[in-house]
Amino acid sequence: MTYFLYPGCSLEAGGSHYLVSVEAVAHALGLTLKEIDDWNCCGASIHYVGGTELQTKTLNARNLALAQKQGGYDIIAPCSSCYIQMIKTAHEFEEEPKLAEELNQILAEGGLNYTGGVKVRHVLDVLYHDLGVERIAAAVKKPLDGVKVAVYYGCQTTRPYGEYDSVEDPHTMDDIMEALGAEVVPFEHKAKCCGSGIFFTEMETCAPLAGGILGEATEKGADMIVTACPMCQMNLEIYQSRLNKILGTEYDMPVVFVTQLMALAFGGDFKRDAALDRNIVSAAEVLKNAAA
Amino acid sequence: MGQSILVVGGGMSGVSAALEAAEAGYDVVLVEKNPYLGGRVAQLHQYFPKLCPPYCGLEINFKRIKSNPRIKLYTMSEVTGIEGEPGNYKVTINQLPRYVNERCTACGKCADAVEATIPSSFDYGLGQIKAAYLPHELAYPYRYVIDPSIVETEDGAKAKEACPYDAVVLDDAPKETIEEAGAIVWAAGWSPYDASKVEYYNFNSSPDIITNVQMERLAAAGGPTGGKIVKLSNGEAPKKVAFIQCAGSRDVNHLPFCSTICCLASLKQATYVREQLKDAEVTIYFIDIRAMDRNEDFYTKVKADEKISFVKSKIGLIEPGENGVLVLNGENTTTGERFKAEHDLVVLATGMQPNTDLSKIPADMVYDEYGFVQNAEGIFGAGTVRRPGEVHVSVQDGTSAALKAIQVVAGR
Amino acid sequence: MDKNQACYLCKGCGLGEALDFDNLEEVLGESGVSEVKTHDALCSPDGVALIQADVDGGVNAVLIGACSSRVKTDEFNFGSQVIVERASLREQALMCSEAEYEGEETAGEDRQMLAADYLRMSAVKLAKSNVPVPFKLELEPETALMVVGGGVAGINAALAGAKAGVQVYLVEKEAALGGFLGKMAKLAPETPPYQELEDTGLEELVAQVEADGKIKVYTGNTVDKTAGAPGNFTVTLSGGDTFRCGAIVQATGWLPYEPEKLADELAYGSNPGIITNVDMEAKAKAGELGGLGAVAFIQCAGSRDQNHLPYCSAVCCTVSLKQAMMVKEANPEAAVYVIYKDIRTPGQSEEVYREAQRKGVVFIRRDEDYPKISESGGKLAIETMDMTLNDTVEIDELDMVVLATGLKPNNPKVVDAPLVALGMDQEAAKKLAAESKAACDSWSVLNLQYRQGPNLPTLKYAYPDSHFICFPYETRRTGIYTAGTVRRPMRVSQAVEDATGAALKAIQAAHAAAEGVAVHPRSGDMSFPEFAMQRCTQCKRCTEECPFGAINEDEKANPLPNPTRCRRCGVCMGACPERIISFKNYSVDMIGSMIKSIEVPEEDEEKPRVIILACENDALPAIDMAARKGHKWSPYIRFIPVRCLGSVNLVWIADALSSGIDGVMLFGCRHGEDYQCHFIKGSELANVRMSKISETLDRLVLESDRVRVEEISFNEVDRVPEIIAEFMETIEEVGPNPYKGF
Amino acid sequence: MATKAYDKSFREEVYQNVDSGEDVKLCMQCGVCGITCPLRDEMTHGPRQLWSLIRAGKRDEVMNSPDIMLCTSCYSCKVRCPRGVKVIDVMHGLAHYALEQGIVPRKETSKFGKAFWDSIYKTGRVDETEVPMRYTMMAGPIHGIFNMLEMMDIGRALLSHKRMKFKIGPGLPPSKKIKGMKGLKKMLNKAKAMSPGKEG
Repeated sequence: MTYFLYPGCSLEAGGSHYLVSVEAVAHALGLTLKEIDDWNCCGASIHYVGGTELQTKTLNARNLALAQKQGGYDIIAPCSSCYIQMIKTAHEFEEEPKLAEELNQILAEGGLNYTGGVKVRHVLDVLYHDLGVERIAAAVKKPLDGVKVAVYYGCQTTRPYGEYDSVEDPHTMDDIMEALGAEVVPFEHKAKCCGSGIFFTEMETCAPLAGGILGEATEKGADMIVTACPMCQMNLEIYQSRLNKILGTEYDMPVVFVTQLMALAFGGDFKRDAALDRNIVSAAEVLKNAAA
Repeated sequence: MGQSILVVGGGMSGVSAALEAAEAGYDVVLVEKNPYLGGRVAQLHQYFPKLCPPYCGLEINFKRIKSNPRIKLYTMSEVTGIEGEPGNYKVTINQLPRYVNERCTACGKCADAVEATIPSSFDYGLGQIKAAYLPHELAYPYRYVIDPSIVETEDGAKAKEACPYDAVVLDDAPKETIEEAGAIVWAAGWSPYDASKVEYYNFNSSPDIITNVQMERLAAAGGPTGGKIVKLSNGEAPKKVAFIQCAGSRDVNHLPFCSTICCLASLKQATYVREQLKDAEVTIYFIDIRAMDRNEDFYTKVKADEKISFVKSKIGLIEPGENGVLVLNGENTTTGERFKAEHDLVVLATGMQPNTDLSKIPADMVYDEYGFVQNAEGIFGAGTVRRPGEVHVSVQDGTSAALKAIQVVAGR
Repeated sequence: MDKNQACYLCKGCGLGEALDFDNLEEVLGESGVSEVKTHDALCSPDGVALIQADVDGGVNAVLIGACSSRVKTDEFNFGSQVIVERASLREQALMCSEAEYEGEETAGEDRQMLAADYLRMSAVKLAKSNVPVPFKLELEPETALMVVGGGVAGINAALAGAKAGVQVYLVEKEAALGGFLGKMAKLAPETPPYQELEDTGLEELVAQVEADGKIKVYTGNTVDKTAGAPGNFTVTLSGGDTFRCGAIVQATGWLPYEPEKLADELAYGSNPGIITNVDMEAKAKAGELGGLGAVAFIQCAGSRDQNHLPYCSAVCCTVSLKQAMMVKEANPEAAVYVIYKDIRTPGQSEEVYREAQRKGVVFIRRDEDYPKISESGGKLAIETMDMTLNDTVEIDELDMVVLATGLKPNNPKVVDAPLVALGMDQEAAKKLAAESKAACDSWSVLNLQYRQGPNLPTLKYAYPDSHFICFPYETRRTGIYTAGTVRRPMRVSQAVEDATGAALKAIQAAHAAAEGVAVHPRSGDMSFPEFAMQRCTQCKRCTEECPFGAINEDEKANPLPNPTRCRRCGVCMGACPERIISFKNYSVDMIGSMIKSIEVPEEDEEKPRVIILACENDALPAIDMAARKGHKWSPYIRFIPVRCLGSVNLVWIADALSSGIDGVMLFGCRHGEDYQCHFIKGSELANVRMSKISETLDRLVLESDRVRVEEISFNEVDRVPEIIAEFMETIEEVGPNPYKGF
Repeated sequence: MATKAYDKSFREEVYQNVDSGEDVKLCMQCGVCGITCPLRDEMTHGPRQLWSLIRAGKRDEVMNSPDIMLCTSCYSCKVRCPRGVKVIDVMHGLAHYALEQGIVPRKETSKFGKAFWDSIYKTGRVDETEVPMRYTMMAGPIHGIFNMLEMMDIGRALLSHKRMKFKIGPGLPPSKKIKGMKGLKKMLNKAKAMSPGKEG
C-alpha cells in the first residue's frame, strides 16, 4: 500500500515527533509513504488573515495537482489542520464546477492542472479503515497494559465531512488505543476545541478551552492525553506551563501522539521510533513500566 | 374487471387505497410487512387536532376489510420483485413465517408458557415482550406471532405444547408467492429518523431522552407504562418536559425537508403531559411552528396553557447535568440570550424518513433526492413515500392512487 | 323466508370449564332454539365444518355462542343468505367475570345467569332478524358524475372520472375553465429539485378535457337544482340544461379573504401600492413586475387572526415565496422582504424556502402585531417588530407591499342547530343556526332539494367535511364529495390528488347506489330503514334528525325516505316516537324484545340487573379490550350493541325499567365540536333525548339516576370497569327497581 | 422609535465582496451556531446575530465586531448548521474583509496571520520558528524583544526537544524556498485577483 505523505509545516518542526512516529508506524505496518515533492503550506487555520479563500484553496489545489501528477495516490495528512484545508478544497473542487474551473485557471499560471479525484485521508482514517484494528492489534509486541489514556481528537481531526468517523463522537482512535492494550477513560472533551489556530494569539481567551481538556483528563485519572493533531499537541503541551499560570492550575499532563504510542507498542525504540524523548511534558515514567 | 390492484403497505394510505378500490368493485391484493395492519398510526395514542384515538377510524376500516371478499391480505410479507408492465405485472411476495396458524384464538397460553423476551418493536424498543406475542391489543388480524429466535429453542416447544388449538406451527417456513396485478400502489410509509444520528442530542446517553414516536407509546394505555408518562430512568413523573423540534428535519445534514407533522405532534404530546401531570411544565423549542390550516386552532388552544411555553431556538446540545437532569443548550433567537435549560424529560421531534429512501421499490422508479418516489405509469406512490404528511393526506393520497390504479385496469 | 335455526356453543378458551352447558341448552330450548351443538373449539376447521354441514343441510339462521363478533369473522361467515348471530360469551360472560368471583359461592351462578341471558337475547335477535334485500332504485341507476367547479380540482376530478370510464358533466360558472389556476402566472416548485417555478399547465388540462368524449362541459352555468339521491340525481342548470347523475363532486375552490376588512390593520385601500397576493399574481401574469425595486410581503394578513380568519390558509407562505422569486427573476437587484410569523413550507417545499433565500429574499420575523404601513415621498414604508434583531425597525423606499391574504372556502357556512345544541350556550347556537339559514337562503352551490336545506353542512368554518382526519372525503350528504380548496386549504399539487380521490369516492357511491348497498361507514350493508307509514303521525323527527338529510317530506309532512342517501345508522329509528321505522335485521321491537328476554331475579335475591346499550363502533371494542386486558366488572351487567347511540329509541329505556331492570346506561362516542360519532350526530342526539327522559321516568315514578349516558373513546379501555363500578354503586344507593316482578 | 434598517447596500457588499458571503442568505436564524461555538461566551453576537445584522444592513456593528476574528476554526458550527452555511468561511471572509478595509478586529491574530502569509509568500511554507519571531517583532523593537524574552522558556524547551531549528535571529539564514515558488507566487496573485470583490 502506497500513500503520499503530506507532512505540512508543523511536522517539520513543532510536530517533528509526530512525523518520526508516523513513519515508524507505517514501516511497521508495511505502508509505503512517499512525500509529495515540492509541497507547499496548506494555509492552516489562520489562512484568512493574509489571504483570500481562493488563495488558500490555491495552496491546496497546488498540492493536489502535484499529487495527481506524481502518481495520484491517496494523500495522508497527519496534521489535522492540513487535512481539513486540503480535504475542503478537494471536496469543493468536486462539488462546485465553477470553483474547479477557477482553480484550474489559477493552476495554469504555474503550469499545473488538476482533474479531481485525489483522495485526502487523515492518518487515523488510513489506520482504522485501510489497515483495521485487528491488524494493529496483531502488530502489538509490547501492549500498553495499565496505561490510562484520555483520547483527544480535537476539533478538526474528523471534520467537517465526517468522512471516516463521527464528527461529534468519534471512536477510531479509542479503538486503536484499546487495540494497543491501553485503558481508555471516558472523555467528554474528546471532540471539543482547544483553541486551535488562535490559541497562540488569544491565549487568555482560549485558556479555559484547553484548561477544560487538561482538567477532565486529570480528573478522570488519565496518565496522558493522546492526540492526532499537532496543533492540539502543541497547545496542550508546550503551553501547559503558561496555561497553569493563567488558570492558576498545576496540570502536569503528558500529551502524546497516537502514532508515538503505536510505535512503542509495536516494539519500536522509545527515541528513534516513538520520539517520546521529544515530549516536553514527559510520559516516560508511565510508559517505561508498561512497554518494558 | 379481471385484474387485481396490488397495494404494498397496510398503513393508512395502503388500507385506504385497498378499501377504496375494493369498494368500487375491484379485486385487491394487500401486502403488509408487519403481522398486523394499521402501520404507524396504530402506534399513536391520539390524533391531532381532535385528540381522538386512531383506532376509532381503523376499526371501521378493518370492519370494511373483514366484510369485503375482494381483498386478499398478506401480512408479514414484502414485495421482492416486480416484473412486467402496466396492466400486466407479476409480483413476487415473500412471506415470513408467523409460526401461528388461523386456529389461534389469541388465548395467550403460548405467551404464558414462553420465557424468552424480545424488545417490543411496536413500542419502539421501550419495553420487553414475550417472544410469543400478540403484536398489540387491537391487532388485526387478532392472532399471535412467534418470534423466530425461539422457534428452535425449548421455548418454542413450550409454546407449541401450551397451545390447546394446535395453532403453533414450528416448521412454518418463508413462502414465496407470485401475484398477478394490473397496477401497483406503493404505500410503504415511513420510518422515524434515527435520532442517534443527530449526535449533539446524545440520544443514547439517557433513557430520559426519547423520540416523539416513543412518546406516543408512553402515553398509550397499551404501551409499556400502561399510559403513564414517566421518566424511564426512574419511573417518576417528569416535572419539566422539553420538546426539541426539527431534530434532524429541515437540516441539510439529515433530512433536508420539513417532516410536516412534528410541530403538531409535539403540540399534541404537550397536551398528553398536561392532561396527566397537572404541575408539569412543558417547553417547546422550535424554529417555526408549522400548524397548517385548521390545526392552527389547536396551536392557539395549546398556546393558551400557561404551563406550555415556546422558545424560538434550535437546541444545540443536550448534556448531562446533576442528578440525571438534562441540560439543554440553546440560543434564544428572539432575545439573543444563550441559555442552559434544565429538563428531566426531553422529547426529540424526529422526522419522517420515507421507507423508499431506506429500501427502494424493485422496479424502475424515479425518486427525488430525499428518496420520495415519483409516480410511474403503472406504479403509483401513495402517502408518505411521496411526501411527509398528515393522516388525512395519506387517506387522500391512498384514495387518489387507487383511482389511478383503477384507470390502468379498467376496461382491460 | 323460512328460518331454520341452530345454535352452536363453543367450549374453547375456558368456556367449557366455566359454564354449565346443559343448563345453557335448556335455556336455549326455552327460547325456542332446540337444535344446539357444542364443540371444543368452534373456530377450528372442525368446528366450522360442523356448522357448514348443517348450513349445507338447510340451516339458515345460526346462533354462535363463543367469542366477540369482532373476531373470527371469516370463520363464521356462511354467505349473505345465512343469518349469523354471535353471543359474546368469552368476552362478556367469562373474561370480565372470572377471577374476581372465583371461589365465591355465587360466582358460578352469576356467570351462568349472565351467559344464559346473552343466549336468550341472541335467540330473540335471531328470531327477529331477516336477510336484508337490497334497495333497488325505480329508474335504471345512473353512474355519471357531476363535477361542479372548473378549476384545477374540478378539471382533475372530471379527467380522473372519465379516465376510469365514467361519463362526467363538468359545470363551471365562468365562461372558461381554469378557476384560480387560470389567474396564476406560475406555480411554486412542485417537482424535484423543487427550485424552479413551474407553468400552470392549464392549457394542456383544458385540451385534455376537450378531447375527452366522456366529459361534457357546461361553462357559464351554475346549478339551479339538484333533486333526487345517489344513483338518481336530476340536475337542472342555470342555462336550462338538465341531466341525471349518480354522484357529485363539488370542487368550487376558494375565495380570497376580503382585503377591505384589513383597512385598519394594514391600510389596505389607502395606497395603490398596497395590494393582495391575488393582485400580485395578476401583475405577474401581466408581466408587470419589471420595474419593482423594493417589495415587502406581509404574511398572515388576516390569517391566524381571531378577528379575521383564525385558521392558517396553508398556502400563503409558498405563494409569497413564489411571488418573491418572480420579483427577483424580473429584477435580480430588487430588494424583497417577507415579513412573517412562522414560515410554513411543509415537506419538500422547504427547498422552495431555501431557493428563495438563495435568490436573496430577506426574511424578517415579526410578532403578533401587524406591521404599520405608511406612505412617504411617493414610496411606502413599513414599521415592524423584528424578532431576530429584537428591535422595532423601519423599512422604507418600498414600491409595493403585498398582503398575503388567506383562503376562504367557496361554500356557504351551514351549521345545523341540533349539532351545536350541546356544549354551547343556547343563544350562540341560535345565532349560528340563524346565520347558517341566512347564508343558505342567500346562496347555494348545489341547490339540493333536501328537506334539511340546499347545501352541504359544514364544520366550524365553512369547510363541508365531517371526519376530517380519518375520512376526509366524507361530507354529510351521501354521494356528494368535496375536493380541493373548498374542502381544506391546499396547494395545487395536493388539489390534483384530492380531486382524483374524490372522483373515486363518487364513482363508488354511484356503484353502491346501483347495488343497493350502503357506503361508508357501513359499506356494503344491504339493510335500510322501512317506514310503516300507516302509523306515522307526521312529527318530523326523522326528517329533522337524520344526520345525512336522507329523508324528504311531502306537503303533509309525511317522510319521504331516500334509501340511497341513507347510511343505515338508525338515527331515524331512534327518533321515531311511533316506532314505525325498522330495518330487516335491526328494529325497535327486536332490541325491546331482547331487553324483555333478560331474566330479572326477584328483589330479595339482591341481584340487580343493568343493561348497557353500547355503540358497536367504539364502545363495544373498548369493552372487548377491557375484558381481554383482564378487567373485571359486575356480573349483573348486560351489554346490548347498537348501530349508533342515535338509534336508541326511548321506548327501550321504558321497556327495561318496566320489566324490572334496575339501571340503563348508554355508551357512545364523544360529541360536540370534536365529535367522534361515525354518524356525526348520533351520540349527540342520544344525549339530547336522554336529557328529556326524566319526563318518562317521572311517569314511571322512577329515579332519573337509573339512566345515564357515558362517552367512551375507543382507547379508554381502563375506564370501562370504573364507569360500571360507579354506576353499580349508584344503583345500589337508589335501590331495587320497584317494577320487579310486575 | 423604530430604527431604520434593511438598507440593502451592506448585505449586497457582503454577498459580493466577502468570501462565502452569499451563504449568509441561507440562514434561517435557528441559533445552533451561536450555541455551538466553543468561544460563545466570549462573543457579543455570534454568527447567527451577525448574519441577522448583515441582512439588516448594520455595517458598523458587523465590521467593528471583534467576534468576526475570534473563530478557532473548530468547524463545529459548519458541521451542525442545518442550512449548510459555511459559517467558518464566512467568519474568516468577514475578518479578511475587515482587515482589507483597515479595520483590525483582533490585533494579535492579525499580526500573526500576516507573518504567516509573509512566510508563505517568501518560501511557500511556514517556518514555525520564524513566524512567531516575526510576529513578536511586529510589536516594535523594544516590545518585540520583551515578548521574545517572554517566549524564551518555551523556545528553549522546543529547541532542547528537537522540535525547533536553531536560528540566531529573524530571517537569518533565509529559509529554503520550495522549487515552484515562482509559479506559486503567480498562482496566488492570480487567485487574489479572482477573489470576490477583487474581480475586474
